[in-house]
Amino acid sequence: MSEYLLDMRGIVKEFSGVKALDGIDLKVRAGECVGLCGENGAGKSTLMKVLSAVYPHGTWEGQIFWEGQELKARTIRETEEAGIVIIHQELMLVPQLSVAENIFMGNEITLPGGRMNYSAMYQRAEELMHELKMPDINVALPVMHYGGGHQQLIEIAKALNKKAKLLILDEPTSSLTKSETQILLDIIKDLKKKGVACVMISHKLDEIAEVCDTISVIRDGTHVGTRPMSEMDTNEIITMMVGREIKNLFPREEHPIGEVIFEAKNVTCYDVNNPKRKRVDNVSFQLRKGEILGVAGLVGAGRTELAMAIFGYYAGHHSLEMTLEGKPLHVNSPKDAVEQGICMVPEDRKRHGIVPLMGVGHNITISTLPSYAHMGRIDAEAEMHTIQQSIARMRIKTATPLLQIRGLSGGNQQKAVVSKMLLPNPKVLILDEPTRGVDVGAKYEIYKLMFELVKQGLSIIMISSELPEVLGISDRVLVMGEGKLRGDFVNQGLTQEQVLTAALGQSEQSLAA
Amino acid sequence: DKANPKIGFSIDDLRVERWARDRDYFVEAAKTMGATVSVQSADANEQRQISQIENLIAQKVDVIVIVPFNSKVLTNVIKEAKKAGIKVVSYDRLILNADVDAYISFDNERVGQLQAEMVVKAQPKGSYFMLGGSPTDNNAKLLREGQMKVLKPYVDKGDIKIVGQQWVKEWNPSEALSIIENALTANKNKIDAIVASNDGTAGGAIQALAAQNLAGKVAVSGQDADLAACKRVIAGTQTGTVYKPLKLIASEAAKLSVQLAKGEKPAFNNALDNGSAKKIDSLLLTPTIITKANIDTLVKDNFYTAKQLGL
Amino acid sequence: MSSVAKNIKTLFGKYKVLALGIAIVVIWSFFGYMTMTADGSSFLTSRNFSNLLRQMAITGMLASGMVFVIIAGEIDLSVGSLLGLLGGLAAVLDATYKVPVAGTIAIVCFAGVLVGLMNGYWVSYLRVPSFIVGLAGMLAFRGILVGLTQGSTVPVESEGLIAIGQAYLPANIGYILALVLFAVLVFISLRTRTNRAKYNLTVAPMWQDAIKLGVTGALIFGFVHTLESYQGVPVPVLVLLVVAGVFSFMANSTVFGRRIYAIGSNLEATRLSGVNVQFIKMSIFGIMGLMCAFAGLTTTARLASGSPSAGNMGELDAIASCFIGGTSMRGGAGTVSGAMIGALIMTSLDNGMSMLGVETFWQMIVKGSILLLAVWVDVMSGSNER
Amino acid sequence: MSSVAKNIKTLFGKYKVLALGIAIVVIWSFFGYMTMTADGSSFLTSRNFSNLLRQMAITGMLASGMVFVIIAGEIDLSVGSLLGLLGGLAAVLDATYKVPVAGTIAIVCFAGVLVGLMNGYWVSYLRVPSFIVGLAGMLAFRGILVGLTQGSTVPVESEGLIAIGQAYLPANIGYILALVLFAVLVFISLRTRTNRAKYNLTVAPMWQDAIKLGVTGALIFGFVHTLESYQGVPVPVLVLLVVAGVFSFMANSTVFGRRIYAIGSNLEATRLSGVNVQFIKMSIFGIMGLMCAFAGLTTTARLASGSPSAGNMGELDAIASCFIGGTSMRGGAGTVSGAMIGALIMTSLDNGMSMLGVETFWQMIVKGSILLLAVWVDVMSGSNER
Ligand SMILES: Nc1ncnc2c1ncn2[C@@H]1O[C@H](COP(=O)(O)OP(=O)(O)OP(=O)(O)O)[C@@H](O)[C@H]1O
Ligand SMILES: Nc1ncnc2c1ncn2[C@@H]1O[C@H](COP(=O)(O)OP(=O)(O)OP(=O)(O)O)[C@@H](O)[C@H]1O
Ligand SMILES: O[C@@H]1[C@@H](O)[C@H](O)OC[C@H]1O
Ligand SMILES: [Mg+2]
Ligand SMILES: [Mg+2]
Repeated sequence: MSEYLLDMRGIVKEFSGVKALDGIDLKVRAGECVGLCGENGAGKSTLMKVLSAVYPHGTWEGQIFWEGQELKARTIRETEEAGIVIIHQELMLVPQLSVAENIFMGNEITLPGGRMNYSAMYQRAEELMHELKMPDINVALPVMHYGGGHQQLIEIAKALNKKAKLLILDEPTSSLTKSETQILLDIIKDLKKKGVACVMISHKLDEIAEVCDTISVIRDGTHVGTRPMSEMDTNEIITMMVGREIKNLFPREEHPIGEVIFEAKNVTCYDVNNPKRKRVDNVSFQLRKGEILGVAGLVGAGRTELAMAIFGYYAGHHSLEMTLEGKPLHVNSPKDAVEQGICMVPEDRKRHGIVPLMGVGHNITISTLPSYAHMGRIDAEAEMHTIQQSIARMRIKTATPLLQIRGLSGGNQQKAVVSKMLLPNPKVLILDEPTRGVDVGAKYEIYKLMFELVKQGLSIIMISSELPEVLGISDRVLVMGEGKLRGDFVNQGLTQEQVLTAALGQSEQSLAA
Repeated sequence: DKANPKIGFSIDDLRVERWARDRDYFVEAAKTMGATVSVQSADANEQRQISQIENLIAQKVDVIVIVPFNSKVLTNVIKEAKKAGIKVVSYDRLILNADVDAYISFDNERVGQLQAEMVVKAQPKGSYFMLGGSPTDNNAKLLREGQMKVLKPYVDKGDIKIVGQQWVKEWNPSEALSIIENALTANKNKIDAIVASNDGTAGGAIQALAAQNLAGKVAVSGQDADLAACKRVIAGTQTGTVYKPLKLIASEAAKLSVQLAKGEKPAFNNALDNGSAKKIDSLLLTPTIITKANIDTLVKDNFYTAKQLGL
Repeated sequence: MSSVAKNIKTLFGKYKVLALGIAIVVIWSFFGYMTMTADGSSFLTSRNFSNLLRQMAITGMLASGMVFVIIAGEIDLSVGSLLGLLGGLAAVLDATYKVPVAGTIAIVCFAGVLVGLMNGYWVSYLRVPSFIVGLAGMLAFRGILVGLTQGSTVPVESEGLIAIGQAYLPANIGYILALVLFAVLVFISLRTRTNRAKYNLTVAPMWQDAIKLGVTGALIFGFVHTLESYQGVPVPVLVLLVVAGVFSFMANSTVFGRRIYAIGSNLEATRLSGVNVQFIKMSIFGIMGLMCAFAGLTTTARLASGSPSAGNMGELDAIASCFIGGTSMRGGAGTVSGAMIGALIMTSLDNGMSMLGVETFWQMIVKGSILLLAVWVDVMSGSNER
Repeated sequence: MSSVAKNIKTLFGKYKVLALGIAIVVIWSFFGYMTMTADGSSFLTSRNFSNLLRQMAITGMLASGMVFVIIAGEIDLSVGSLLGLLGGLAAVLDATYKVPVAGTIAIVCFAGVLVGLMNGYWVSYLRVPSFIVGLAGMLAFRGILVGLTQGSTVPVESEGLIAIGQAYLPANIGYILALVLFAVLVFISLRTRTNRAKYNLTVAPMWQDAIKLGVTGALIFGFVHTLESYQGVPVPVLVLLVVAGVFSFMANSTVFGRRIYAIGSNLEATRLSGVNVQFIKMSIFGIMGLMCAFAGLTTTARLASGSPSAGNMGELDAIASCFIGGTSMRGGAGTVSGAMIGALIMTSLDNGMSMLGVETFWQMIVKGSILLLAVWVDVMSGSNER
């Protein structure tokens, strides 16, 4: 019986001739939390999919030893029974089914005759909700009624409900706010106490540093190194990941800020499912030329709705007034918005960002297609020229521009979506969680790009749940809470505490009272 | 009340020209005799026909006249009708295994014979192609039986060689067209006669012949005296069609129904066995072969105006 | 707030069936008025009610299987032909091979499940789109049927088989069944209450459940009474009711049922939750096959013979019923009861228009338009949204 | 490595059409062998080749519209009935109202586009699932047709109209057209080379393009030669070829075409990229309507009369062709050329089997099985994966 709970040796995984994993090793002791780090496309998710038999035994080379025996799982069931539980990078919930049904999906509590024992499942689900400090989630409601953040926590509850010996978390905090993240990290810690091992994948190195005992870094599908956390700091991790040193995570550059170029007045959005509930409540703000305007807030604050409304995409009932360069601006569809110089990189990449069956290149040019066309006929070469420029500029990691974008890693997909939205040369660019699931190196590039753009006179609205990022990049910070605008700060000596207090706003005072 | 009875008329498929005409004549005749008619079209679907007959029963009509899409499937529903004291008339196609009160028709087997006869008359020797009706339509088989009755002796004698036979789904003309195109190709155009089971399919066949400049050289039969078909007969591209004086059968049927309703005894000229307990009183009308020679019969019968036929 | 939202949702759920109910009422009163004569309306008679139900039985059976196929995000275009084939098989077994009724039924049902599973295997294991598998089956099964019957109609001898489609339950049995059903409902609602209490979940006030039960009881009684006042409960209608009942239960309260919804709503997620999605999908088609067997037997019984054209286009009616009944085109949402009402609406239109002797082509146009409008309204009401 | 992957991919792309080509060869040689007689095989004659193409023309026209509908993630079940309706309209205009041919064609095409756009409006603006809209149209259009023709077959008078379906191009015109086409291809490939050079993208070696052109040229010539050595290029075939050519171009190298693929693959993302997805979807159905008009005119011309049952089930053949041709059921992927070959396969089966005088029911069974196998192979080859 080896000292390791898990011992993966020389894992090799190919996708249509492209080696995503090239002989990777990974070892995990019981009760140990291993941080798995690497750039976008390094192969982290793929490695975990190999481990959890999403890619069944036989579709990859190498060996997996689990509690000393070789594991040759062909179905996810087998790995779960062995005690390997994974939380995937992309949300994996069934929108139509209730929270409880989702939590128990695959191992329902039953009565004789395969009947669902709802009472029992509701009760257990509510317990879990309390553990995760989300008491007012209604476990009988369909999941689709809850926001990205909440859904992520439900996903976690689902995993916790299984008897895990090894819990794999693939970027679990990407849609969580500070406080929610903290809840999760605490849970991981006492899981460790209970002897449960974890593999944590995250691009937020401070979180890694907080919970992980060992760091394992991979690059381009190869194993770079494994070292105890105690011996290293985040900067060293970054160097190992990127292969070069990045001194300042937020490459702030001075840039001139001009007159007000864009203004939104009295933005109000009503919930799609429940027309009485305001998800954005009478928000007004201004944006100056060459300004980076950060929008902070808790999940469910309504920032995405705000952005969607401005971009002419909000599904539910809503009302707003806008002016661009002094002239009143009317937007009824994303088309209007793009044509009039407003572009947006949406929050939900999979649902709203990529066109999966199309090549990376064609994804990039989809918004600006007519500009390469004469009388509707596309000048393929002119288009390809632009594509190659964009790919080079954003350092998008892809075999060829023709490769279907669904084959790219999350981060690289994000870069492609950003390049798409830059090609129309917008005056205002809205970025909703632009660095969600993006590695430090790529983040750094995106930040540099943002400054480059504002220097050219573009104005940027950046919605982000990562306060350090907001504070590190923005010239001005809007803070939203429960759909209301709770603060509008110039970003000088602004602290996370100030922002959080503002975000919690009344609710906190009422707590005080 | 007995003076002006309610008649239900359940028709196989009003999307077929032939039946549309039957309806018009029947309704007209019935009106003059003071009866009211409720017409139903089953669109070539036995399920629907049964439902519609049930509905007629529910409407408490006095007589139900039925053109069965499928003559073997109405046993149960007719039982119901009789239970409800309703008289049942089988129209054009004999309903089998059911206690119907009367049958009036040009029977399909006879029609088949006539079709074969007109072709043989035009082409006593040579290669024949059998272009059948819908493979799921019972009448298509009856027609084929009639045709074979006539052809068999010639085939045995060796005068006639049957070089191929196909069934046309849903009596669909375009399908008939392709089938004949292929038959001609397969037989290097050596086809002397096509025994087509109705005018629609004959039309398709003749287009295929036209493409080979064979239209008029090859004998083609038909049935129903569709307008398009009559024009072809006049043009000489179709040998002939079997004309069933629809006005006659329709008005006779109307008369017969009203008499049944009033409890009178209609005049029959035959009694046929339909597999049920008793023999069925029948009124069999003889269909006539229409060729270029006697096409004017149609005008005399007011089936078409001379203008319609372009005479 | 949590319970409020819950109520809203349940209300919406009801609202939809309500809307369908209203549609029925409108349609019926329209035809009732149009067919009004001296001695009352011939549409609104217990007899025609019985006709209606018997006429919808076959579509209803297909629809109650189809609804799961569609919820799972698939479609099955072969059911019409399969119905025909199995019906034909029944006739041949009975007429040609003189197999006893029980045997015939058993064999046909077995064959149905088998063929269904085969379809399902192609769809879920060999990953051929169900649309194709259906199309192929539509052709092949019809072909086999024509070959089997040599294109001619095979009359059925044994009364027992015919009874499946024609017979009525002996008088007043209906009332007894109604009572039993009602008793069961009462028992269930009581147990639910105690259960929720046991897990200290909120329990609805007694009077609420009481009213609910009252209304349901009234409906059941009215239903049975109407049938009894004609000739009693027709056998095929009873079969349909049982099927619908069982399937509704399956959909709402069994693991299998819930997983069907899960698959239709997010296959990938369900698979990654360790559910054997392929097996479930295959089973759904198996069930569809069984329903084809039921429908086929009923058809053959009603026709007292197996016909090569039986069930032609049957798939379209079944599918239309599901959609009119608010099943989501994209899968993941839908109810058996909805599909049943959908079938009832379709049949009512056929029945009513044929009573009025409306011209065929008008009937087609009207049915087409109604179908379109029904689904449109459903989409508007957002219930069908995704 | 990048170029390797590129080659692999392009190879796979080709491989698919290749596979279909192989299928054709197999089928043809089979029938060729079976119909072998003393004086050669009657299947493999220039005459039957001409028959084949004329018989596939109508399905081909429908398929070349349908392929876009399916790529966009929708389906249109109404095309069969719409074909019938428009064909009937043509006949009525010609026979009853004595409208000159040009006028008839114009009106019918206009009507087709209009009805198509209407379908599209229901689908993309009123968000009714296309399956429903199609089902409704299938019923309604057929109904209108029956009403229009009173269920009778309307014979067509004017030769001009009939020519659309039956005439051939005068001898040797075919060769000229072939030459023109070839010239165009040469020009294009040259321009592409210069263009790529201009943007300093890698330019393939001259000899490669040369070979490509050589092969294509040979194929074109062989094709035309076969037709010329019978009676020349049939008009409907010419129409089909032009349509297919234009549509392929549209699919691969126009903004509109590219966006159809985008919509089919991820509608929301496309909309958020600032594309007016609803309008595009509607237009696709408009195009489908136009194709129905073409097909309707051809049908009426071929039969020299408008029949109320024309186009029955036509939608199924069209859809089947698309899927055999490797169009993805879930949208986002597919080619016009594929659909054409699909149609050719279907027609070859009909044609060959009816030549062999195979029993109708066998024909159904075989067609069903082939359809299933074809798509299955396609799925296996992974090209259809999602
Ligand atoms: N289904 C697939 N088909 C083809 N290539 C794939 C597929 N999935 C992943 N890849 C490739 O494998 C490599 C690793 O992808 P993976 O998702 O594991 O990266 P990652 O480390 O999780 O990146 P991120 O941090 O962005 O999630 C990437 O280059 C990607 O292009
Ligand atoms: N009631 C809801 N119904 C559907 N989707 C919701 C609901 N609430 C939130 N969402 C979605 O969840 C995500 C987060 O919620 P929301 O946009 O309200 O907060 P946010 O401030 O944008 O938080 P985030 O940081 O997750 O973007 C968004 O994609 C939003 O559309
Ligand atoms: O008159 C014909 C009828 O007898 C046959 O049964 O169906 C087709 C019709 O043309
Ligand atoms: Mg990943
Ligand atoms: Mg958001």
